[in-house]
Amino acid sequence: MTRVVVDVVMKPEILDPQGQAILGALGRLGIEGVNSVRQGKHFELDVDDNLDDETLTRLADTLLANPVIEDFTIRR
Amino acid sequence: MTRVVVDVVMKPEILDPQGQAILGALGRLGIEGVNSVRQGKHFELDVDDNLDDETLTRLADTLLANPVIEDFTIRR
Amino acid sequence: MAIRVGVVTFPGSLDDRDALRAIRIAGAEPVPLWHGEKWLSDVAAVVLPGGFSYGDYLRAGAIARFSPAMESIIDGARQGMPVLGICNGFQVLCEAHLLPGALIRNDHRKFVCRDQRLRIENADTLWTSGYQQGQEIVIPLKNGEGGYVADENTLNELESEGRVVARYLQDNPNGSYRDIAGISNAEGNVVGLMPHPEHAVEDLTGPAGHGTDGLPFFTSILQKLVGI
Amino acid sequence: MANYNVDTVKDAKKNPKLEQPYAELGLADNEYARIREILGRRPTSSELAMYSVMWSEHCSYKSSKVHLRQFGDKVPAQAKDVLLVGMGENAGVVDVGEGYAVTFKIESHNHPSFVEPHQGAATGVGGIVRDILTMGARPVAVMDSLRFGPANAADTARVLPGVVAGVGGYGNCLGLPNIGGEVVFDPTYLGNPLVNALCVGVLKKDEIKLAKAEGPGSKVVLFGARTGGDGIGGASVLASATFEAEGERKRPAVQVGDPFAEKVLIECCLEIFAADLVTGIQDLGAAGLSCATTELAAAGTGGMSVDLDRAPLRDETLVPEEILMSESQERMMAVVTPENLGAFMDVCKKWDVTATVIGEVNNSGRLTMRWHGDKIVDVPPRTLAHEGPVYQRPISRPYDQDALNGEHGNGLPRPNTGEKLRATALRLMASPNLADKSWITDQYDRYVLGNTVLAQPEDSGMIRVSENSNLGLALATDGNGRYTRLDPYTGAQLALAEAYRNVATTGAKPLAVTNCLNFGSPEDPAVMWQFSEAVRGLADGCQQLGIPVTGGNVSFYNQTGTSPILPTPVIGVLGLIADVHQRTPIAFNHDGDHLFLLGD
Ligand SMILES: Nc1ncnc2c1ncn2[C@@H]1O[C@H](COP(=O)(O)OP(=O)(O)O)[C@@H](O)[C@H]1O
Repeated sequence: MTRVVVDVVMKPEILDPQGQAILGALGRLGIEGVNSVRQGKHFELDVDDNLDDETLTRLADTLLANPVIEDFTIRR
Repeated sequence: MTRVVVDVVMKPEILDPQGQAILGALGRLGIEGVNSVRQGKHFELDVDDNLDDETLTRLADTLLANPVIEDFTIRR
Repeated sequence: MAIRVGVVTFPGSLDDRDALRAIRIAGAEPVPLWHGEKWLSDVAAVVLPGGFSYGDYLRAGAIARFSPAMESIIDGARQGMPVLGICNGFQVLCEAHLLPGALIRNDHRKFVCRDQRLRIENADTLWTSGYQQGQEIVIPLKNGEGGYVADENTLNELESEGRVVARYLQDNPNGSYRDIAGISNAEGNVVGLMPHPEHAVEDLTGPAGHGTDGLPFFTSILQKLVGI
Repeated sequence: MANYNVDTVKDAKKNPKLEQPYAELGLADNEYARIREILGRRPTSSELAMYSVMWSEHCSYKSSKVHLRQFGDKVPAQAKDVLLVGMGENAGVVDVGEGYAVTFKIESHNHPSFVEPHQGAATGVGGIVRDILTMGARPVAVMDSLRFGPANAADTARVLPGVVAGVGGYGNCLGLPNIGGEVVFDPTYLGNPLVNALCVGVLKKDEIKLAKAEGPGSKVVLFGARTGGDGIGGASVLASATFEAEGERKRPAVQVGDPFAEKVLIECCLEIFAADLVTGIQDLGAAGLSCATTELAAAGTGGMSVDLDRAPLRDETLVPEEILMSESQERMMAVVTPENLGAFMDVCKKWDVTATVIGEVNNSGRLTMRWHGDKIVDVPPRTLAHEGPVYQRPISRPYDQDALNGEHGNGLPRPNTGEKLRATALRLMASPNLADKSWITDQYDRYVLGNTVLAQPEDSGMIRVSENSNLGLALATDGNGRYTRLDPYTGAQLALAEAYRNVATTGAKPLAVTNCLNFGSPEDPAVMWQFSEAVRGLADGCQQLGIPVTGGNVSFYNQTGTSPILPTPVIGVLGLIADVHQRTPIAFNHDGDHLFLLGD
C-alpha cells in the first residue's frame, strides 16, 4: 500500500476569500511576518502499489479538484 | 520571503464525511485500488525569512487547526 | 427595570436580529453588541447568534473567538455570566474552549433546514429551566457544519454529568455523536445548541403547530436572573 | 505591466487606421462604424472594450427593446399609482402602503451555471441581490426558478447538485430566506440549464435610491471587493456565443463569489443609506466598471472623470481594458458629496469594506478616464448606456408550428381500468417534475430574518414586511416551456395566470409582475417570433389583469448548437396581504371543513 497526497489550490487568478479572512485574523492574534495565505484542500489516499499515475490524475481531475477553478499536485 | 506549507487533517478517530463520500464516488467512476481517502486542509503561507518555528507552531495550533479534532504538519 | 440581554453581531451574523426579537418577546431588553467592542454594555447575559463569523472559511467560529467582544465574554463566562451560543454561536463557544468538542461538516455533506424534534435532557441549566425534564419540542434546525464530535472520554463525561442539554429525536440530522444537539459547561451557565430556538418564538413564523417551542430558552434565563 | 502599451486618446488620433478586433469582441461592422462616427475617430482599445460590453445583447437589449416597450405602453391606468419606479432602473419599486415600498426582480445566470454550476448559480443570486440593494432596499427573501435536463442524465448529475448548493449556499451566507421557486426537468435544457434567481427587498417609500451621478464635485467611490480577472469578456461571451462556440482564446467566464463579502457589503450599504450619505448608487454586475460609470454619468449631471489606475486590484497585471470589463463580484459604486465623504468612509471602515475614490462628477457631458495620467477614454456616456443599437430582428412563424399544433392527444392510449389508472397516477407522482421537492428545499434556509409566514411547499412564499406591521408580501414564480412552444402568446399568459393564482390562493392580492425571458438566438427568426408573441401575450395579460410589469431580464442565445431551448418565460407575481394572520395555507387544517371546486 502506498500513501499518495493530493493538494488542491485555487488557480492564482481566482478570488481566494479564505486566505484573506485568515490574514485578517493574524493581526488580532498578534502574529506578524505573514504576507499571504492561500487555503486549499489536502487529500491523503491509501492506494494499491500498482495504481498507475494516469488513474491518479484522472481521480484528481474529476473528483478531488474542480479544474475550472482549481489546480492540483500529486505526490507519491 | 519563504513559502511555508501547513497541512491539517482530522484526527483518525473523528469521522471524515468528505473522505467517505469520495471513496464512495470512486466506485461509480470505475476507479479501483484506492483503499482510503481522508480530506484535510492545505495552507500555503508566504512568510518573512526570520519568522521563527515557535510562532509558526502557535499559528497552526491556535488558528489553522483545531487541536481538539485535527492534527497538523508544517513544512518549510 | 428590564433585564438586559446582549446579542453579538459578528461580520456575517445572520440570526442576530431574530435573537434580539426573541429576547424582546421573552420580556427582556435586547441589547445589540458589536464584535469589535470589548465593552459589553452592562448586559446580564449574552447570546451568540447563528450565521457566520468572518466568513468561516477556516472552521466555523475559528476567527470569531479572537474578537474583542469574545475576550470579554470568555472572561464573563468563566465568572458565571450566562452565555447561550446558537449554531455558529455554539461553534464559537467550542473554538473558545468554553465548551468541549467541536462541530464538523454534516455527515451527508449538505446544508439542512428542517423542523427538528428534540428532547430536553437537562432542564436545570440557566437556559433550560423553563422546560420539563424530558420534554419534547420542535424547533428549526439549519446548518452545514452541525455534526457534534468529541473523544469518547469527553462524551462519557458529558453524559455522566448531565451536560447533554438536548438530543435529536427521530433522524439525526447531521451525524452528531450520540445524537447530541446541545451541551453545557460544568457550571451550567454556558450552553451551546445547534438548532434555533429563536426561530420558534411566534406562532406566525415558527414551525407549524410548534410556533413557540423555543421561547422557554429565553424566558428561563430571565426567571433565573430575576430570582437571584 | 511595465511594457504594456496603453492605447490613449492621443494614440487614437495619431494612428487612426489601426486595425481593431471589434468583431472578436462581438461588435458588427455597422456598430463599429457607428462608434467611430460618435467619437469622430477610432475608439481607443479601452473605449472599444466599453462599447463592446455595453452594446452586447446582454446589456443593451438591442434585439428585445422594441418588444419590451409594450410593458410600459400597456401599463393599466389603475396600476400607475402603485408604481414608484418603473422599468429601466435596476429594479422596479411598488408602493405597498403604510409608508413601505417593495422592489423585486428576477434575473438569469444560465450560461455561467452551465460552465461552473456552483459558482454560476451562487453569483447569480449575488447579482440579483445587489440589484435590489441598489434601490435602497434591504433584501428580504430570494426565490429560484430552475430548469435541468432529464433527472437521470449524466450532465444533470453534474449541474444540479452544484446549482442547488450554489443557490442555497450564497443565500444562506447572506441570511436571506428562500421562500419558493420551481424545478423542471426536460431534455431541452440538457445542454443549457436555466438558473433564474429572484430577490425582493423592502424599503421606506421616501428612501428610494437611484443610479445617477449628480452634482459637479461629488466623488465617485468604488467599494467592496477588489477587481480581479474573473469573468472578463463574460458579459458579451455569455450573451453572444453559444455554449459550444466558447473558444479557448476567450477568458473563462467564471466568476467566483464571496458571499461573506456581500453580506458585509449589504450591511455596510444599509448603514450608509440610513445615514443618507449617497446621492446615487449602482452595483457592478455584467460589464462591471464600464456599466457603472456610464450609467451613473448618463443619468445624472452628464459628466464624470475617473482615474482608472486608482481602482484597487486583486491581480496587479490587469490592463485597463480588462479592468473595465471585469465582472468581479461584490462591488458597488456610489456618488458621494464632498461633505459626506468622511462619514461614508467611516461606515466602510467599520465594516472592513475597501472603499476608494476613483473619480469625480462634472458637467462636461463627457465620461473621461485616465490611466496614470494619460487619457484613455473620452466618450458621451449616453451613447453607451442608452443609445446603443436597436434592432427590429426578422420574425417568422416556425415552419413546423402548424404541424405541432395539429398533433393532439386523442390517439394516445388512456388508462381504462382501475389498475392502469393506479399505475398512471403512481407514475405521475413519482415523475421528477411532480414529485416532492423537499430534497432541494431542505437545503435552503427559509427561517432566517424571522418574517417568513409561508414557504415550501406552499403555492407562494409569504413574508411579513416588518415585525412592526401585519402587512405581508406573497410571491410566486411560474413558467412552462412546453405550453409556450405550442403557443407563445397563450403560454406566457398561462405562466402569468398560474403565478397570479398561486399568489391569490394564499389570500394576497396580486400587485405587480417581474419576468425572465429565456429564449434561443434572436438572430433566428423563428425564435424571434416566439419571443415577440410571448412578450405580446404577457403585456396583454397584465393589461387585462390590471397589474404592471415592473422589471425583468431577457436571456437570449439559450441553445445547444443551433437548437434553441423551449421558449421559457418565467413570470414572478408579487401580491399584498393586509394582515398576514389571514393567510390561507395549503394544508386542510380542520376536520369537517367543506371542499369547493371553483371555475369550470
Ligand atoms: N428551486 C426551488 N427553490 C425553492 N423552492 C422551490 C423550488 N422548487 C420548488 N420549490 C417549492 O416547492 C413547492 C412545490 O413546488 P412545485 O412542485 O413546483 O409546486 P406547484 O406545482 O404546486 O407549483 C413550492 O412551494 C415551491 O415554491
